[in-house]
Amino acid sequence: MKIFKKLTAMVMAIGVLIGSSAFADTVKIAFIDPLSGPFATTGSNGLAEWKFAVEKLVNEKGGVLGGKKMEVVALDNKMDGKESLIQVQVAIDQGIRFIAQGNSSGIANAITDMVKKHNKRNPDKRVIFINYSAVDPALTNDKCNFWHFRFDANADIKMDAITDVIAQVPSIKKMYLIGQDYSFGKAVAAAAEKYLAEKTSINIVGNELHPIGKVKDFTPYARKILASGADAVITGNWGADMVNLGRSLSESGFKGPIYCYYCASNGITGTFGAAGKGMLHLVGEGLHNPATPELTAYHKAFKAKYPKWDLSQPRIINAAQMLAAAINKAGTADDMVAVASALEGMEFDSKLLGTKVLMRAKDHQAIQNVHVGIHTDDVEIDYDNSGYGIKIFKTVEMASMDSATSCKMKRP
Amino acid sequence: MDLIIINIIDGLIYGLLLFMLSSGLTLIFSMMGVLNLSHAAFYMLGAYFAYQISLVIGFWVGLIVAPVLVTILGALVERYGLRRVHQYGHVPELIFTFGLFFVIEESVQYIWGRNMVPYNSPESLNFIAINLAGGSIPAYKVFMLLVSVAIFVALYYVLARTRIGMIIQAALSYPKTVEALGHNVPLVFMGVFGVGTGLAGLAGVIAGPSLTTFPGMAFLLGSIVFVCVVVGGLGSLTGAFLASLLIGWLQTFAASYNIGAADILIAMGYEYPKDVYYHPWRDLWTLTLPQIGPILPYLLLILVLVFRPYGLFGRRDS
Amino acid sequence: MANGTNNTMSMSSVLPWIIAAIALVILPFVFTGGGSITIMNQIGITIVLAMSYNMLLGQGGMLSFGHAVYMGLGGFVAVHVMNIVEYQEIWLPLPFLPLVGGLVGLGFATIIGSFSTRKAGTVFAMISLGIGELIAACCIIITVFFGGEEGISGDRTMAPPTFGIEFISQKEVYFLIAFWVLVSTFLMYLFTQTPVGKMANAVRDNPERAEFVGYSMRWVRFVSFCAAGFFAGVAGGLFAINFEILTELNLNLNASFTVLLATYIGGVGFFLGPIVGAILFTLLQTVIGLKTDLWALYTGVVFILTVMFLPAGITGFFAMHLVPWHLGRFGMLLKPYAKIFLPALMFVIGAVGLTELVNHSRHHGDEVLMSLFWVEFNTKSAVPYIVLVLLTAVGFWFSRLFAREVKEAWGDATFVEGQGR
Amino acid sequence: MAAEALKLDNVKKSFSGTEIIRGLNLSVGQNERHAIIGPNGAGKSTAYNLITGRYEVSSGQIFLNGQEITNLQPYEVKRKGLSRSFQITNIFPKMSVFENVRCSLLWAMDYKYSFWHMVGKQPELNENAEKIIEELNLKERRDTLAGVLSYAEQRALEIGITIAGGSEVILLDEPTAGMSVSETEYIVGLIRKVTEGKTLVVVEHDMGVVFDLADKISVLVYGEIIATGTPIEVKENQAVQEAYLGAAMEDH
Repeated sequence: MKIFKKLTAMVMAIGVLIGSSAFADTVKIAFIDPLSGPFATTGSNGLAEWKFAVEKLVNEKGGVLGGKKMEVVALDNKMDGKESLIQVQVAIDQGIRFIAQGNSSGIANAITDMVKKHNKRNPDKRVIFINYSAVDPALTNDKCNFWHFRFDANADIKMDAITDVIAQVPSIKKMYLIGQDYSFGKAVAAAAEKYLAEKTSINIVGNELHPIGKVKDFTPYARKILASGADAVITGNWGADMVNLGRSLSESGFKGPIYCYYCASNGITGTFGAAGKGMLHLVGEGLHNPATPELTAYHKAFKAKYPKWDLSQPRIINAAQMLAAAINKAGTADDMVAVASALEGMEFDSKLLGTKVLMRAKDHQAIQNVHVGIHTDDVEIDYDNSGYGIKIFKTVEMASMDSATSCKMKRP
Repeated sequence: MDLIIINIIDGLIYGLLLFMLSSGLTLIFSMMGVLNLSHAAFYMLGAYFAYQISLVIGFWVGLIVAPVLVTILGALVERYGLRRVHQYGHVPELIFTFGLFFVIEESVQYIWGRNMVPYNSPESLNFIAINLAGGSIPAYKVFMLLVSVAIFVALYYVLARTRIGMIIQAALSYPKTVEALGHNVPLVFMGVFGVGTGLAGLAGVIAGPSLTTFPGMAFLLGSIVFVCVVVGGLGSLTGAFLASLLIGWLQTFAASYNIGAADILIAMGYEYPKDVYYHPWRDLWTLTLPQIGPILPYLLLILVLVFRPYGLFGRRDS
Repeated sequence: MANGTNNTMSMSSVLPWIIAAIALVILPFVFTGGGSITIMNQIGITIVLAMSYNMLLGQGGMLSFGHAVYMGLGGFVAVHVMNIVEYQEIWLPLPFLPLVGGLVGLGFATIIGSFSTRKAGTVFAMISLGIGELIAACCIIITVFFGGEEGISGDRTMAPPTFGIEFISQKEVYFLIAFWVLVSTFLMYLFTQTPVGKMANAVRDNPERAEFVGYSMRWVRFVSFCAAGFFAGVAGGLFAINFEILTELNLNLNASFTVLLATYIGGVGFFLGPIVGAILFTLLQTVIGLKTDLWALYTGVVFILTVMFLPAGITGFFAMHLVPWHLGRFGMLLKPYAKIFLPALMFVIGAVGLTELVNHSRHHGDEVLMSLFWVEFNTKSAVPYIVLVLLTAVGFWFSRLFAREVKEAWGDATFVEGQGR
Repeated sequence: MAAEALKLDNVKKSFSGTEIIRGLNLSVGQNERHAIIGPNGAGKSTAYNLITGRYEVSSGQIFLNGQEITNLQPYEVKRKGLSRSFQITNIFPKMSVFENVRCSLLWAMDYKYSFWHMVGKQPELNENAEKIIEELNLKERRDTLAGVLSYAEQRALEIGITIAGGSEVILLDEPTAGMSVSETEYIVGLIRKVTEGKTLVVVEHDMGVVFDLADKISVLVYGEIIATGTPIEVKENQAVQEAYLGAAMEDH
């Protein structure tokens, strides 16, 4: 049974490795996102943004609870649900009480579910889940819980903003909806159908889902979209699916706008370059160009430290500051009920992003200004160091402030 | 009607691209009896090499140099890797090529990063070549078509008209005899593996700008290429050619027509459920052809293997 | 494995199992450190899966690219059953859930094996690939059962308590998993000792001859395939209990590839191989993964090197040394081994260090300081590059030099008069 | 008297249009020791492959103890009581000698596809296996991997695997090919010992072995039997001498 001896040595080694960092007296946030594998750039970019925000906006301003520093502990989930849950458990075992995650709604679903069960089973070791990017509406509707807080605008809110903008473009008469076949793609399609019908008389000439990450050649889809006579396209695609769709459309002669959720940064802006000019319309919170002077300075400092990365997920700026404020208000970083209660309903004035942020109490969804911007080279702050970036076209203030939610929040 | 013509052309371009990959794979399999699972990784390498060269020198140089580099790399892999594993048997060979896929994929990410890279078609081909009602075909796609056809013709010429082609053809049916006739089989193996992977590299060079150059491109195309060669019949070039075209069209047409299961079910006399999102058969009711398009080849693969284990045109046992 | 003809269960054949059981009980009290139980649970599940995979690849010679499918399907049904139990429609204590997973795995393996085991080799591998892709795609399409990419989740604590245990803490789950790991391992061991288990080896070695001694290779493969499916399903059930959620990621091609990697590195064909592989691989993933984002690259390189130089895996490497050990010539190897150890270590440290350093300055160029092997230095200076290049070169040079000696010593240590050709 | 142990009735086999076996008629009586001789390429191994189900016959019928076995699968033929060896050694190289023999016994001892018996705990099975290994004179090699045995030992094991199943009809394919004189003697002795009381068909080039072992000889030339008879009859047969024997006799 040599094996077990070996195992003993190995596991002991891990214990040491993991344990070593657990003693310093800081308030830790476990950052659980892909740091290796195909999605690592998104994760690494987010990590840089978190580290910088915590350093600049919390620690350099005196930390929390009268001088304690906040610290971001990076854990690699390899974009895998199982690995995410392992890492959450590892974080909890290390005594970390704040879990930050954003990439993939599927993983966010798994984590929120686990956090809910964990908090119920271990009332003395409760944790809070800071969702900074996963936008599946269900997370703040049917699947909402007291421990989950979303700082990004969800898919419905973003669609609300997109359709507000579209309603003011009279040339769009026919719309084509295309998305990846999974919960987020379906949520985008359902929201588009609903809001377009409510706000406009636009005719939806196509509404389809394609398998996620499996389509090699988008040309047939582009042909179909062209043949349908659509004036514009709405898509929730991301990654290579986004680039290939956009590219096939422009190659096939499509001239209209593409309204998209994830068509910037992470190489996408750089790959589109001139081809995307005027075509890509990105929806998002915290878009820059024009930026507030504070943000320009912040961005400059960020780029000095992380020249490779972009400020592509500005809500992290809000999340870090609001969490610090909640801890200060609760006066503790151990009693998660107090911290969550402080965060619930918090109103925050984000000077950097020039918006108010309201953490809605009924569903823990952040309400903030949402913009629609256009891909262009006429920008101050670019993405992918490509000279291209997103310039704000229209802003919807406090988007979906009064929207309904099916969330029935159970408070401890 | 116009859409059908345009779809036929699109499918042909895609199918020929697949053939460029599957022909190399078939050559390697016929000669060495091993299915090179890392084939698509060489395709990706071709795209990345060409991207790197296009940054420094230009697209056209990359078009020539990148496949040569891939060929050399492939030959080296055969010489120093595969040949060594050959002695352990068939399954370890398969596993070796499988592991190679991983290493190449990870190395590419190590060298070029994990994002997609802006490898674009040359300026001189950035115009619309053909305008058919409702859609246009860019010059680059026409160029892709021409290169594929040229490769196909060249391959056909080499196999049917030259001495080396004769040897390869003979080795297809009688590998032992060819060896007995005194041909340097290890050298032929190295050459065939190099050329086979080089063909994949060339496919990568011309597909990179059109299908996006990113670390997942090998995985995305990899298993489809296996489908082509297996459905066509392992070791059969004709089979690989026809299967590549078949799958090219299958995928193109499946993505082009939004035939839904609902249409069929209604035609069969069932009533569309009122609140479909809560219906127990909601997945069936909302199923459409483009949704399952990309998995149709795998269905085809299984059916073919179950009913004709040697593929449509295959003869020799694997 | 020893080919025991002893007709009674002797002490020597029971002893390892007793030791294993005791070790499993003690382990969680030895490693109380952060996350170690979580990782041990994961290792346990991987062990069952890898061992079931070895029934195919190692014992039956079937290369499958879709083995995770059976684990995944078993797990999905287990979660559904967990939910049914929660609403009290059936009474089923949690410890029996892996059995449910196993039966589901068995069921699907029976259906798919009925046509996929007709041929071995490439055809079998390709069918398994196709099935893997198809089922993974169905996962996304059939949301009623699979729940789309979010998967489906359950709550293990809602099952009727077993002896008053509600499986709330990780430790309780650990013992449940440990129990099943022991039982499955034992059963899989027994399987290798049955007529069909022995014939699986024969079919792997020489399928044609197996037919001429009266066995249909297809049926032998089919039975092994079903058994492997059953234990994969058990692993799925354990997964459902531990993580309480199943998603498409559990049964897609990547999940299947992972099993192949783990099993092969550990050593196919050896009963203990997959256990070693599962432990090493999980640790590589979780521990090395904490230290570097290049863990997958290292895994790939280790895998390729294993295939090329240690076709019998790491277990095989150790098993190889039994020959000189039995010949009493083990001592002959010690000196050359000791000699090559240092240069080899230098080479590995140098090569890994260089890889990390280049990676760091290319992709994390923003942070000037980096630490490597517990040494912190400035990446902008030339010193670390020079040191690492020297380490690599010197290590490589001397390793090559001493490799010859090792080879010779190995030849001497294993030489047997008049043996074979 | 029971039906012939083995009977081939006008069996034909063509490969892509070329007829290799052109109407083969053969009948082997119970407990007979029958040798098939013929020049290389006469179709001897092909005939074996047809009988044991490795190839499908193009036409004709094959009977084992009066039961038709035409085109059955190899394992079905084996289960009906016919067992064969191979010209090119065909053993289980990565298993020990003992396992090789024990695996060959399993079906005959009715274990079938059992996954509920422990082979280690079947006294009769293991005793039988040990007995055969002893007969094969491989006792010292019992736990050696079959792949590393010497050539003669592998040939002995080959015969061991063939007879282990307890089949009544044994087909041996050039059991002494490539052996030295002393090894040949050993193997012939072994064959004699282990096939005692069984029907034996043997393909062999070594005429010494043939005349030593066989009660009856058939001569196969170009896919046809040109003569069958006792060794003396065959030796004296004019056609045989012309076609084959003369040349072969000079060789040896």
